[in-house]
Amino acid sequence: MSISRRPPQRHVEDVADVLRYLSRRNLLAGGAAVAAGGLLSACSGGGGGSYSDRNAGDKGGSKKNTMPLEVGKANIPTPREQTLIVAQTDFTVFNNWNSMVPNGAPGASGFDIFVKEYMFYLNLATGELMPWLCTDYKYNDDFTELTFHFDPNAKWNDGKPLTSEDFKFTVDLLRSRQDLLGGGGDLTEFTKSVDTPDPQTAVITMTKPNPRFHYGFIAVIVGGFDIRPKHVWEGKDPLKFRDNPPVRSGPYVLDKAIQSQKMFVWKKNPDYWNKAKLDPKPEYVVYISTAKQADSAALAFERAQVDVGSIDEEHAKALRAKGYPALVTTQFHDPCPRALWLNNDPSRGITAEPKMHWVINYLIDRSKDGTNVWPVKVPPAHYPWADYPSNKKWEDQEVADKYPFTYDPSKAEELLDEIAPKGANGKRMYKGKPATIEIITPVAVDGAEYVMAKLVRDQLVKLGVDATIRSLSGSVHDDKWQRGEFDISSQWVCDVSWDPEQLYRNLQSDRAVPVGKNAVGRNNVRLRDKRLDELSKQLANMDPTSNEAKQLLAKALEIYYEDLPVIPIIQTGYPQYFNTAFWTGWPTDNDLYQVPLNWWGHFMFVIGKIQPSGRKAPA
Amino acid sequence: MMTSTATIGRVLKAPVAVVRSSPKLAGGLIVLALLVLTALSSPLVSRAIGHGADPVAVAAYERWLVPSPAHPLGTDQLGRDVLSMIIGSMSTSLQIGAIAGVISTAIGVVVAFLAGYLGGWIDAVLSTFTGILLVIPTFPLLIALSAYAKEVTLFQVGLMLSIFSWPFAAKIIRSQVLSLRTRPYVELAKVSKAGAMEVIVTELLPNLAPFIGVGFASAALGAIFGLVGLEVIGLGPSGVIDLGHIIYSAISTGALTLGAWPMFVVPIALLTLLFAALNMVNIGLEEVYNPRLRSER
Amino acid sequence: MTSVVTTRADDKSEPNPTPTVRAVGVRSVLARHPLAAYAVRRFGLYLIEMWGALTIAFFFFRLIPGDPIQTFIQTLQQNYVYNVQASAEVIARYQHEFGLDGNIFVQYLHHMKKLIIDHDFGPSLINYPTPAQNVIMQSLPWTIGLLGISAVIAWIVGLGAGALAGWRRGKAGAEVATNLAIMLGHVPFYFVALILVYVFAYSLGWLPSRSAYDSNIPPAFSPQFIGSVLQHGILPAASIVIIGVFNWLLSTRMLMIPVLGEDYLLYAEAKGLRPGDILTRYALRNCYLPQVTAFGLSLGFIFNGNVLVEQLFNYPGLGSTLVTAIQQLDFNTILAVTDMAIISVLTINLILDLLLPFLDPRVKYWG
Amino acid sequence: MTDRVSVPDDILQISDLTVRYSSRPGTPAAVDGVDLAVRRGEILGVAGESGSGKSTLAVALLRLLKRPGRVTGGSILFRPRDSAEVDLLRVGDKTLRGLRWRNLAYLPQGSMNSLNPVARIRDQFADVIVEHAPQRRGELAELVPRLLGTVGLPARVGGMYPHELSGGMRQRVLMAICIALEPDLIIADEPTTALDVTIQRVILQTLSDLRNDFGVTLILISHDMGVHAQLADRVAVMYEGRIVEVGDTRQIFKDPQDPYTRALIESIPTIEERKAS
Repeated sequence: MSISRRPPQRHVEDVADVLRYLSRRNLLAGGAAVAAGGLLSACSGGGGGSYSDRNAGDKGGSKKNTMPLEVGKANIPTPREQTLIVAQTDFTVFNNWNSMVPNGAPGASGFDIFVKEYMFYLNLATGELMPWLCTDYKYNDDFTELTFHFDPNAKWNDGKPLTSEDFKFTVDLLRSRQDLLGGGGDLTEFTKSVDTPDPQTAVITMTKPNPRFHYGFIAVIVGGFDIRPKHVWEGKDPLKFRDNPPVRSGPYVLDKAIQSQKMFVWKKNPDYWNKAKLDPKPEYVVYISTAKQADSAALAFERAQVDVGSIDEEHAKALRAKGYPALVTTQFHDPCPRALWLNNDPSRGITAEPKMHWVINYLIDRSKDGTNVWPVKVPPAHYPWADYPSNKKWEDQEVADKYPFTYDPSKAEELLDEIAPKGANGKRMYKGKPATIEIITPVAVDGAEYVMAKLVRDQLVKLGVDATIRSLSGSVHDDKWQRGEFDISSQWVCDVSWDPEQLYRNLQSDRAVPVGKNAVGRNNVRLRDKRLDELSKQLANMDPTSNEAKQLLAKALEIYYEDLPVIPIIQTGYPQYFNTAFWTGWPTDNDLYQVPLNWWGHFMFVIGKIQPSGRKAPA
Repeated sequence: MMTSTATIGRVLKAPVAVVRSSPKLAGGLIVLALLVLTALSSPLVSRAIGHGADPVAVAAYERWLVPSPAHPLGTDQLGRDVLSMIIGSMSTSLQIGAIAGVISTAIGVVVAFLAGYLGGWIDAVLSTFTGILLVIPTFPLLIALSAYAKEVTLFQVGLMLSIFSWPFAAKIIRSQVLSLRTRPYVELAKVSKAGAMEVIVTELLPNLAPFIGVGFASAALGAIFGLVGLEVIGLGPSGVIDLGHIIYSAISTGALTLGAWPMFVVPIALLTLLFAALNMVNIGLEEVYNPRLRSER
Repeated sequence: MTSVVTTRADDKSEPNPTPTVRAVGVRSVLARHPLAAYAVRRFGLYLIEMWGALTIAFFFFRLIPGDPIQTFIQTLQQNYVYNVQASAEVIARYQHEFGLDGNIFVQYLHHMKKLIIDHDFGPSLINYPTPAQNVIMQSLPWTIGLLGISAVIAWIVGLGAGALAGWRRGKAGAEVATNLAIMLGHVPFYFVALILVYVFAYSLGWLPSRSAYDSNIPPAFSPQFIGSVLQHGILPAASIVIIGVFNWLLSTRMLMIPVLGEDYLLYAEAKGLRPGDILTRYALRNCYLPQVTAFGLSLGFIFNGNVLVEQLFNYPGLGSTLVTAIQQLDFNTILAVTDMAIISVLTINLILDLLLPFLDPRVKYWG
Repeated sequence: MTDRVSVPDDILQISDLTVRYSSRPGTPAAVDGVDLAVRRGEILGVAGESGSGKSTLAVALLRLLKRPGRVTGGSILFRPRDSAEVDLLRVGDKTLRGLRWRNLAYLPQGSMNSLNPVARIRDQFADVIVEHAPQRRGELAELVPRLLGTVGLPARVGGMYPHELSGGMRQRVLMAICIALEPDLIIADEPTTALDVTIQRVILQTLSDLRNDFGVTLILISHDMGVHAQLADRVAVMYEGRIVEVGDTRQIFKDPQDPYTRALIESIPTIEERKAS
């Protein structure tokens, strides 16, 4: 697999290249939504990806800013005007920030955002690479040595300087513990040793050349390489050490964690080392658990007791319809369309039959799914990737027209009569046995993916196929999904983050393991199609944008449509909500200066940019 | 068993007199009958609203429609008609209450007779066991059980709930069996070498009828209480859509602040009515057995 | 069942309802002081019940399918902490640490030993490596505060209301209250909580609907803090109290009515005592005893409902901890919460039963 | 037959007292137009078979009638020695309560359990004394044993509970409570019933001593003519709610005027030698 040798530019990273590398090293977040592609298109393509439901509320057009804003008293221990309040998940841990301890650190509590800092940040919205703890990185000419230069005035929040020693300590700590994720992956494979000639310089001698090794130290999605302070962690057992209060280099430090309020209060670090580049206005940032009652959560947003989150699309639509003045909805677009994965292993009976895949495809009512099932109005999906401008080049209208995705139960019945005629009792028989289809989904009952699958199941039952649907808890579903013990799994397809070859390579026959064996995320639907294998092997060594690759991709798409191992249903719209009562300057659809997600490290820069609205808090 | 026809006659005739004598019991039964009727009318209602199509199917209609003649109680977050959903789930709740009530009463009666009638160490063991189940908080056990009974049928839910509601019935019936056992006519029957079973059926059962009724009512109450409790915090078994489930979806989607108040208020009103009716039956029966408890007319 | 014989308040069948003292087969050794005999017997029953309850709870949770460590490692994988390949060795270590190794009986003995001897439930999963008992210690005071106080208030007010309803039987006020209690007595109190929170917290906005206190008051025994805790506690407590009062009203009224016909009440009236004194010192004192035992039994029931109330109000009590623990399959914390509830409910019942002779002189214990 | 015109020093003047148990017309009244005067310091016996209305009369006098019984007519004038004359039927609850036990006391039947089962004997003294004579609260420790002594009971009885006492002891405690506040009038309803003969003698002796020592007026209601013979100064005979004859005890036993009284006297199985009046 040849890597096009382009000298790495210093400051603007080839974002696409970074993504391809990370996805191949499966360093990307596991099942979590991958934001990369979507944001690219949203900013570069202008209004392309925006689904924000600006005008319609189901009660007629929205009257802009006509509703008076009565602000409620927020239940926080800090002055309201100087505090940013973010509503997040249900926190359970309040006395430990050592994420290497199982359940040890509260995720999305603010710690990963503005207390932890990373060496480099890749702003996926603008494509700009921001050196932060480090000033720059340099390879030797044959890419077997990587040098990082650290910012001389970088300091930990307890005043001690942040040096290359801390970096070396962290790398060695992870390398020595194979069971920790960071340790098992690139660090072990490519790092031979780390030297620190001076406090600002760290040199990694590598086992084998890799021009993209530095990508591992850039914060791309959610987080990045977390340097631990040596003077705090040295000699501690990482699996038991209670890191409280957490010492890192970020602009905020822990003020207090209140378990009975499920609340984290962070305050500004007075002698933050990088005030020149980042001096956030909020004196305090408070992360609280969203109320379990949707009414209470929505009211908290309406009364401006929360600045970020805590409201869902229905309530936002209602507020817009009432002309609520302080609601900013930033459409965040997920690159993974919702989809049904169909098992191709012969042992699964009728589902392995390719024609059956088209029967199921004809039973999917995408317009109903897109309008009535998904919280936000979203378009149907014809290709197994997100409909971003950057993905337009993979679409092939000519092939697509030969395989239209239409909702046509009668056609489905015709096809079904061919492969599984009705038996005496009106039940469909396939190879002598009654045709049964077991649908599973990791999503809770009444969740969108569950409901879409249930609609298909109801149609199948109407046609005489014995179909069942079961919502399984995360781990139980994952167990069946990896072992192929399912006929259909209703979830999402995230394989294509860069080019369709990623999907085809994942479906190669050599990766298909028998049902019952753990597929470890490779070809879970056990597709074995020689023609696709052949094409995929050729495409792997080709620059996807070359026209030679184009014919191969078209042929591969055609085979994909014939087999339909995974059926895309709709695009996935995830809106983010901001309240402008106390803070303005949020990233919006038209001005997406940074990733709008409040649990990503990059949100630190959003906090750096927002301004107080000057509103006085109620007594 | 020549006396059986006479006893059966007596057993049947008694209820009619009993009901007429206590307004609370009559009131409770009337309300229960009304609720059962509404539940039975669910096919009619869904045909009236759905005009042939299934009004409770997902995305049958637009989402969050305001109550209108076509949809008297509007639609929910998945575009299902709320009225037909509520009435449909009404029958589910009643069935679960009935199943759990019957099973728990059956177990309760058996345990009560074994303990109360035979006495001795059997009584000690059984009543201690019942005592434990009555005292210890059984909700955590119920939550854990339901977390693993994802896809369940109605009967399984009823069975699951009855595990924790039979002690209510057992306790009430046992205390009565104890007091009846020492009554003269029971002694007389025992002396006439009648078998234990015969004594139980001919002498004890008819007199315990009101208390078995009370046991059933409180067991059914306990079961529905348990199930609705689970569902209101979203841990209910997923295969079953009953009133508690609708309340949960109303809470989790914030229906009230969206203005869709029927989805929240109507199920609560119906369940309150159900609980009130069961309670009136419960107390009515107790007053029948203990007339002095009745307030002066 | 306690072997206490009290005046059969509601049984007027015997001609002369004077309290009967039954001395039946008292064992000779303990014959001389029946109270000690009863205390020993009741304590024995308490231990048996405790052992039975703890065993039921343990085996119940263990027999439920689903392997906590496997689930746990899966969640870790998603939090980018753990590497799939390396998990075999890690699972074994956690298996041991959480006491999940060996067959179920070994685990049971292990659990019991640690529970009884060093009062340790083992590490919790939701806040590893904090031991489970420390995790629940955080939320225990809140539950005891909310549940304990509202249960007692409900009992006292309910007894008073029941006595009045019985005393003024037939008059308008009493009948309305009684019928209302009959109608609503068995409504689950989290229904009441739902209605209260929607009326008072959301639409009227008078009372807070979340958390246990206002966090801008430093948690200390200052009047503002206690005021804030009370203000936040009103709605959750109100739902427990309202339904509690209805139930206690009904049961007390039922106990009260037969006592009202007694001769000593007529005599008290002849003595010209104040009606209030007659109601409390003559009527209530003679019929409230069964309510003391009933209070003990009701605690388990109230704890059940309390789990829901705490969920609705985001109240940081044992209930919320329990639900979180169950969602993350944290066996040790689940057992800690359940066992804590079992121990407290059974102990309170024991204390109440032992108090009986001091509350009513007629109570005698038979062998 | 009406009694002679009431003399000012009569303690109680009952005129045309009627009590009914059900409002349906035609049912006989339990007490049907009774007129009776009670002299201060005398022991007036009220005799009659059970069901003659004598207990109803007693309860009516004490205004303790419970539903469905109701006083439908007449008046009861009561002249306590230390306060104004008052009609017991029409006086307000508060003043009636003021009179109770200080002026008008009640000695219930021996068979009833009139003592509060959950309170110690001394508390049953204390509550009435504290209620009506709070200033004497201090003397309680000394007063209770003395009162028990007057009825021949040891001081330790004060610490016991009613169910620890025998029937006779309970009756004597009731008597002791009766005289705790030295009332003007005691209405005793079947004080000796359901007690064995030896205890009856003690009870009657104590009653007679009470009258002699404390000058208490006593209305003694009993179906046992022997009791009247031994204790009563005058006897009123009741039959079906009406007083058929009132007279000195000797005259009633020696020369009964009314046929019913005569039948009643003759029905007494053994006639002892009458005590010289």
